[in-house]
Amino acid sequence: MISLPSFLAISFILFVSGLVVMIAKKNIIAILLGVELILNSAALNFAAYTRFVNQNLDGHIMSLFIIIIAAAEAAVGLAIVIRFFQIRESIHIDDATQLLQ
Amino acid sequence: MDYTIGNIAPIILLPFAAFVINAFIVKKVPKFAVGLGCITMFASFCYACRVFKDFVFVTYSADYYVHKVFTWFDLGLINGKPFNVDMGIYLDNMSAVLLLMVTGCALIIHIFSTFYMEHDARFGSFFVYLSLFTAAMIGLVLSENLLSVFVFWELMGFCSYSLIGFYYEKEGAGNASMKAFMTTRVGDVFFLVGILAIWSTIGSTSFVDIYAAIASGAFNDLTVVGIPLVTFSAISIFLGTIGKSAQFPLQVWLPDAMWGPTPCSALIHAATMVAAGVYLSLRMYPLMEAGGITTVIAYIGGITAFGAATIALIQTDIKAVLAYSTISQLGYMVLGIGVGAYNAAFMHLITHAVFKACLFLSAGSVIHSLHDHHTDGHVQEMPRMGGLRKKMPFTFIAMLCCTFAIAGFPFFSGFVSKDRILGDALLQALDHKTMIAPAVLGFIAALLTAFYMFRMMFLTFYGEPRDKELYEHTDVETLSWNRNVPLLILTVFTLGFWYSGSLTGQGLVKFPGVEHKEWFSTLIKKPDVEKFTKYKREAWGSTDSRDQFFEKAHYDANHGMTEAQAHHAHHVHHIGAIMSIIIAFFGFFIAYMMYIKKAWSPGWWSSKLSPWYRALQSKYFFDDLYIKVIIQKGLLGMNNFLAWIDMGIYDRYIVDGTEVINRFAYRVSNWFDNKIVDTVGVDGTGASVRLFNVVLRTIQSGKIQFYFMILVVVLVSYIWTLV
Amino acid sequence: MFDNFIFLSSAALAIGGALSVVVSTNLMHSCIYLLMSLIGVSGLYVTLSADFLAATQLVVYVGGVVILMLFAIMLTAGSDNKTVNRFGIVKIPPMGNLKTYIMSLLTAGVMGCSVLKMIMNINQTTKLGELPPYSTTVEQIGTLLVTDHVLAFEISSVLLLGALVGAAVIARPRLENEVTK
Amino acid sequence: MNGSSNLLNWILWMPIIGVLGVLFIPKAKENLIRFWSLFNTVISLAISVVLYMKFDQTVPGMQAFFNVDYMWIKQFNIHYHLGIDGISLPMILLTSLLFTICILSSWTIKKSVKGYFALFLFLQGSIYGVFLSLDFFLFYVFWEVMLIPMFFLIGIWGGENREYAAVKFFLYTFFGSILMLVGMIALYHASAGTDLGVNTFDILALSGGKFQSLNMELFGYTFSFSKLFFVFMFIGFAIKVPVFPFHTWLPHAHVQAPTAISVVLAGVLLKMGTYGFLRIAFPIFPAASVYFANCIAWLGLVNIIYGALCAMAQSDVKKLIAYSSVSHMGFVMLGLAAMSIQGMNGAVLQMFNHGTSTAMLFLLIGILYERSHHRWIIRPDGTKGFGGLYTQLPKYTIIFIIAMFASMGLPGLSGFISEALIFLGIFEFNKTITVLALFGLLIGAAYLLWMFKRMFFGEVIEECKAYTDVNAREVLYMSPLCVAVILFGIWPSPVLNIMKASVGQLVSLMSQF
Repeated sequence: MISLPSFLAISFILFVSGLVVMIAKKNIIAILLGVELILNSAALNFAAYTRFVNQNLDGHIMSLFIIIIAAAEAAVGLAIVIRFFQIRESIHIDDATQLLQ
Repeated sequence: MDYTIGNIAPIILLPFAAFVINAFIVKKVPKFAVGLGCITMFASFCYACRVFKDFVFVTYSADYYVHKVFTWFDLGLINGKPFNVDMGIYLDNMSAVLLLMVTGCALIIHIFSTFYMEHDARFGSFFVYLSLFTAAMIGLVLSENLLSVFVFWELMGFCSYSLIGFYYEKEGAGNASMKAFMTTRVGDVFFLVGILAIWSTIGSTSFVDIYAAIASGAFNDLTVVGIPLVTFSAISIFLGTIGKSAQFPLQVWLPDAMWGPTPCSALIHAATMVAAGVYLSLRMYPLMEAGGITTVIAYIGGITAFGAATIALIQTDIKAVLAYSTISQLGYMVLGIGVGAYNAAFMHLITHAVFKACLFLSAGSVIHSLHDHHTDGHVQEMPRMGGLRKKMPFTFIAMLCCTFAIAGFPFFSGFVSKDRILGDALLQALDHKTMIAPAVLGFIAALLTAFYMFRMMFLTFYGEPRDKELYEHTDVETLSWNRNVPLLILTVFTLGFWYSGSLTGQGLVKFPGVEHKEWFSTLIKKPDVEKFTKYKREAWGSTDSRDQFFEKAHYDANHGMTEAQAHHAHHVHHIGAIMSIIIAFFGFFIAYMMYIKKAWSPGWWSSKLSPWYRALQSKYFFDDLYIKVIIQKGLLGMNNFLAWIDMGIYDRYIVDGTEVINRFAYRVSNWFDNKIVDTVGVDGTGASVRLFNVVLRTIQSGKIQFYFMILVVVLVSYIWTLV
Repeated sequence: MFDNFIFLSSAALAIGGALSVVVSTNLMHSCIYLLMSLIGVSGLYVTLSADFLAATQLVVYVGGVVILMLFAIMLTAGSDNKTVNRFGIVKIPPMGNLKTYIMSLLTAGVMGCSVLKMIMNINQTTKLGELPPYSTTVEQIGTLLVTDHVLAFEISSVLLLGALVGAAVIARPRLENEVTK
Repeated sequence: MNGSSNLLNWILWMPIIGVLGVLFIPKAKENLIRFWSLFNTVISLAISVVLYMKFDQTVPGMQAFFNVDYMWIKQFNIHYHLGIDGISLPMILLTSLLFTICILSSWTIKKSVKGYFALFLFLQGSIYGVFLSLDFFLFYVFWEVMLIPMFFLIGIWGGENREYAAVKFFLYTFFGSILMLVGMIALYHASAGTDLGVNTFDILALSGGKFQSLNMELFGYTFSFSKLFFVFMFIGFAIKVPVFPFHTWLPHAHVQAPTAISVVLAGVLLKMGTYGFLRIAFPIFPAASVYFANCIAWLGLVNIIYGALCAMAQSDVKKLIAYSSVSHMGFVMLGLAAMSIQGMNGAVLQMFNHGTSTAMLFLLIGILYERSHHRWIIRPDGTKGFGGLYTQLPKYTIIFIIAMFASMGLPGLSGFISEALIFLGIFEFNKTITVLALFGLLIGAAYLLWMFKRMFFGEVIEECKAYTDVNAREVLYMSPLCVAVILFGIWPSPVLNIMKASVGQLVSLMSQF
């Protein structure tokens, strides 16, 4: 019952959920939440594969780094959000369209 | 008599240098500029005297000339021949005499101007123009070719424009100056056509080459727009004379030229501007003769002499009378050219220059004295004058002498020259029926001239002063060097014997014991074109080699005619002289009866001939015709119409109209796209375009999520291609 | 049996949390749902005998990132009262509307299909119970980090430092004179 | 190729260096930008003078000493080929002189100084390019590039109707350019069929009547290749000249453009059209040019008369001068049509002289406009726009008189000699046209004098009493032109000597057909 496909299925659901959140939500923080979900799905995949396929700890190390990077990303991302909010008084993603100009 | 650049060039270069220097310094030191102008003029006069002395006292030959050229610019070889545009000096007896006259008159006018313009705000500037004007006229006299004549001719046009418009704060001066320039330019344009015709035929415009070409028949069998080339160029060049010398029908500018200061009128009317036209016709006399237009010239001269004299009859402005008399006298000169009185026409040019300069300067002297304190201006109207001979006796004497001269009284210069013209006209009239009319017109004009000149004298100097207040304010003339000396000199030269060599002129009554020496009529004669064919061009600075075929001393009392012809001519000349003496006295008598005795009333005549009087008042309607009809109705109307066509129709509808065509094409294609393509069902084109449009617009939204979506799609497609 | 229970409950927690994040319209709530999902994932790590990972997951995510998120949400509270953006266009609600969901589902569908296709190809069917059991992984991970992966370890430390400083600099409120410039 | 031959490269790229310099100067330092631009144009002027010094006046064709030839696009045999002969050198000198003066006259430009001077120098560079190119493709590139700065200079710094004028200018010229482009490509393809053997854009290689016997099918008719494409080229260049009926862009562009641009337009740009005839249309299609010479002469005549008559009706001074340019360029066309030594020399000389005299007039109008802010001789409501300027501005008036009489061809000033030579040339060619064209001379004097009378004579009107006379800067930039106008009127040899060998060569080529 607890086999690799089941982990992959869970990871897939997490990934798709993250993707949907990233595209559907217009709140920047909500989008960051989606990013976290996707990162988690990736980390889970590493852990699952390393357990079922080659039985060493490299996947764990990889997952560990993903967690670290996610933390760093969250910190910087949230800082940007707060800064953006200070300037624009909004965290709506459609207000962040400087690329258009 | 080997002339070099050092002998001749200063005559023109000195006044020209004065012009250039004065143009820069006149604002700072006007007095110095005036002095410089006068001194250079005097120096120039001295050089001219020297040239005159060499020509008149060393040789009697009418054929001798000095000819020096240098290349102005060249255009390389044309058909193997070098194309050079030359400038240079051509000096013969005629130029020598004219040079003396021009520099002399100009010098005297310069001196008089120091009196007349003294209180003018632009005292200095006036002399700048005077210098240039004189330099241009001297240049014209010295020119060896037609192009160079044209250059100085136009320069004079420019100077007259500036001088007539000298009082530029007056609107009328602007009109007059423009009228003068434009009217003469009509003639100039034709003159240029004539130059071009000659230039393109014989490859040169030099007088020498033209004479040689006439002699060798280079003009034969060539036509321009249907008329023989020689006639065409002769007419064109004569049209230049018509413009410059104010002949019918381009005479309208000269009366208006009196808007300028009076000394400049003297310069224009006497020494320079109008003389240039006659001089040109004299120079080109062989061409006119070859072109067979002498009859036309005679008619134009006669009509001008008569018409202008009639208009002068009723003028009340003292300067206007003189202006019309100038036109009339110029008509005589042209008549003289027409009837072949080459020598007499030139002589009249010189004598007229002297007495007309004197008349204008005297008029200036009168006008300068009459100062109206109400309008703060000078008075020129004769009805406000009268009795002035007591106030200004010296001016009166000068003017009287000149009036005798112009009216053709014996012992005065006008008699000598004018009556020889009339004599020749009579001679021609006896020989050819067609020439009767010009001769008759000439004689009538002589009568009218005597009449209106004495009318002017009587109205100005005799009788009771008609404007008492003005008379009271007029100061009594005191002798001054720069007012009376010029007048005196000119007055002396209105005497006839200076020109004829005999006291009476005409060589009729010989003064006992004096050798018969008609220097004038022996020195100046028609160029003999045959002699020029032998001539090879000499470069500037080379010595003369023509002594071998030009005899220096040569005198032919019969002017190349046979004994019988000469006798006949003398006979006719006697009749003419007697007739004109009678006519002159008759004119004087009428004027005396009308204005001194008041026996005959001028008013009766004017009411009797009222239609003609009105025509005279409006100057035979020429101004109306030119300005109101041709220019305002015709030219300006056409201009406005054309400009309206250009911007209003052509530009707006035809050029900008292409925009309408574009819009129409767009609409058609749009309709085609929507209705035809869509309804037929090939929806793809429009839809895809629209979709593409939407895609493009969305891509540029700047929304990060959209970019992310695109990223995902691309990623997926990448995966699909991999798997 | 116990493994199965832990797996099932953890999976339910992770999937349920993730889906709740998707459907929730309240940002605070979705953050809590994310917390649930992360806890579920750490439970899954436990079933994979990755005890160190599970612990790290709990400490870093649950204790750090989500708390940070919560702070950020609270710091930016009251931001969504403006319904019109500066171009005058009516804004899509911050938590999405039907249109955005459809779009996202389409995209996710496309992506998911391809991912699913790859998953389908995997024929690794070994059950967890059939695998050799793991001892504790902490010691081995520690050894690996300072031997084989020492470079990545060091770089990640620098990264963390950079992120720390960067976040501080970015979020720092500007001084008055700087703002005017 | 030796060291000095890079002079042409230098003169061509010097303004572009100037543009780069302007772009690097901060926007706020307006005076620095002005001085830099002035410095740059003065250097260009100095280089042109060096060109003049080193120019060998006896060589008829292109001067090998200055030749610059690099392969540019190998696939299409396009060269970067620059050269200079007696026809282009006067134009280069004129361009250098006028641009230096125009920089001085643009000193008072207030709006976006940096952009103005950058575009202005760019314009100068492209104009040099047109006059120096010996490769048709290169020529075309510069011809088109020149439009861009011109478009913006009129469209941004112009008068109230500037967009319309700029677009009109652009579209008109562009229309002509397209016809020229077609002709150019046709020539390129046809060139392989002649004795050249390869496809080439080289103007010198193409010239000499190589396409005389070629025919081509179009819409089922057979056309003579040379005649057809001569007409194409003719229209392309005629729009620039401008020849009636392609002239209507000119009044708009002149009136709307700022002073310096009007000067460049009248002084240099119009000459590019006639230069095109001399450099391209005539040498490449000599037989066709001789065939159409009568037609060109009549068009020139229409230009003279029509331009002069239209000028007389204008109440806007600048428009009047603009139409006078149309009239004067008609004389150039006449001289070209004459195809004789006198006529052609006169035409090239007239190109130069018209450049100086009209530039003077436009500069003077600009000076006046800075004081009055209007240009009406007679306002639309019938009142006088100017009056008594002679009394108010004496120095200005003297310069104006010089310019005006130079423009109407008074002997002793520059216009006369060129016009006389043109008339001499055309008289041998067609006498009717000469006589009629001389009336143009008459009307030419009339409209200028009439304008002068209305503006300068009479009492000073109230409005004009505040005007100040020309200042030192204005006198500084007017004086070189005054000197040029008078000097070349009295002594035209310096200009004639550089052109006569080249013109003679062209005429002897034309006379073989």
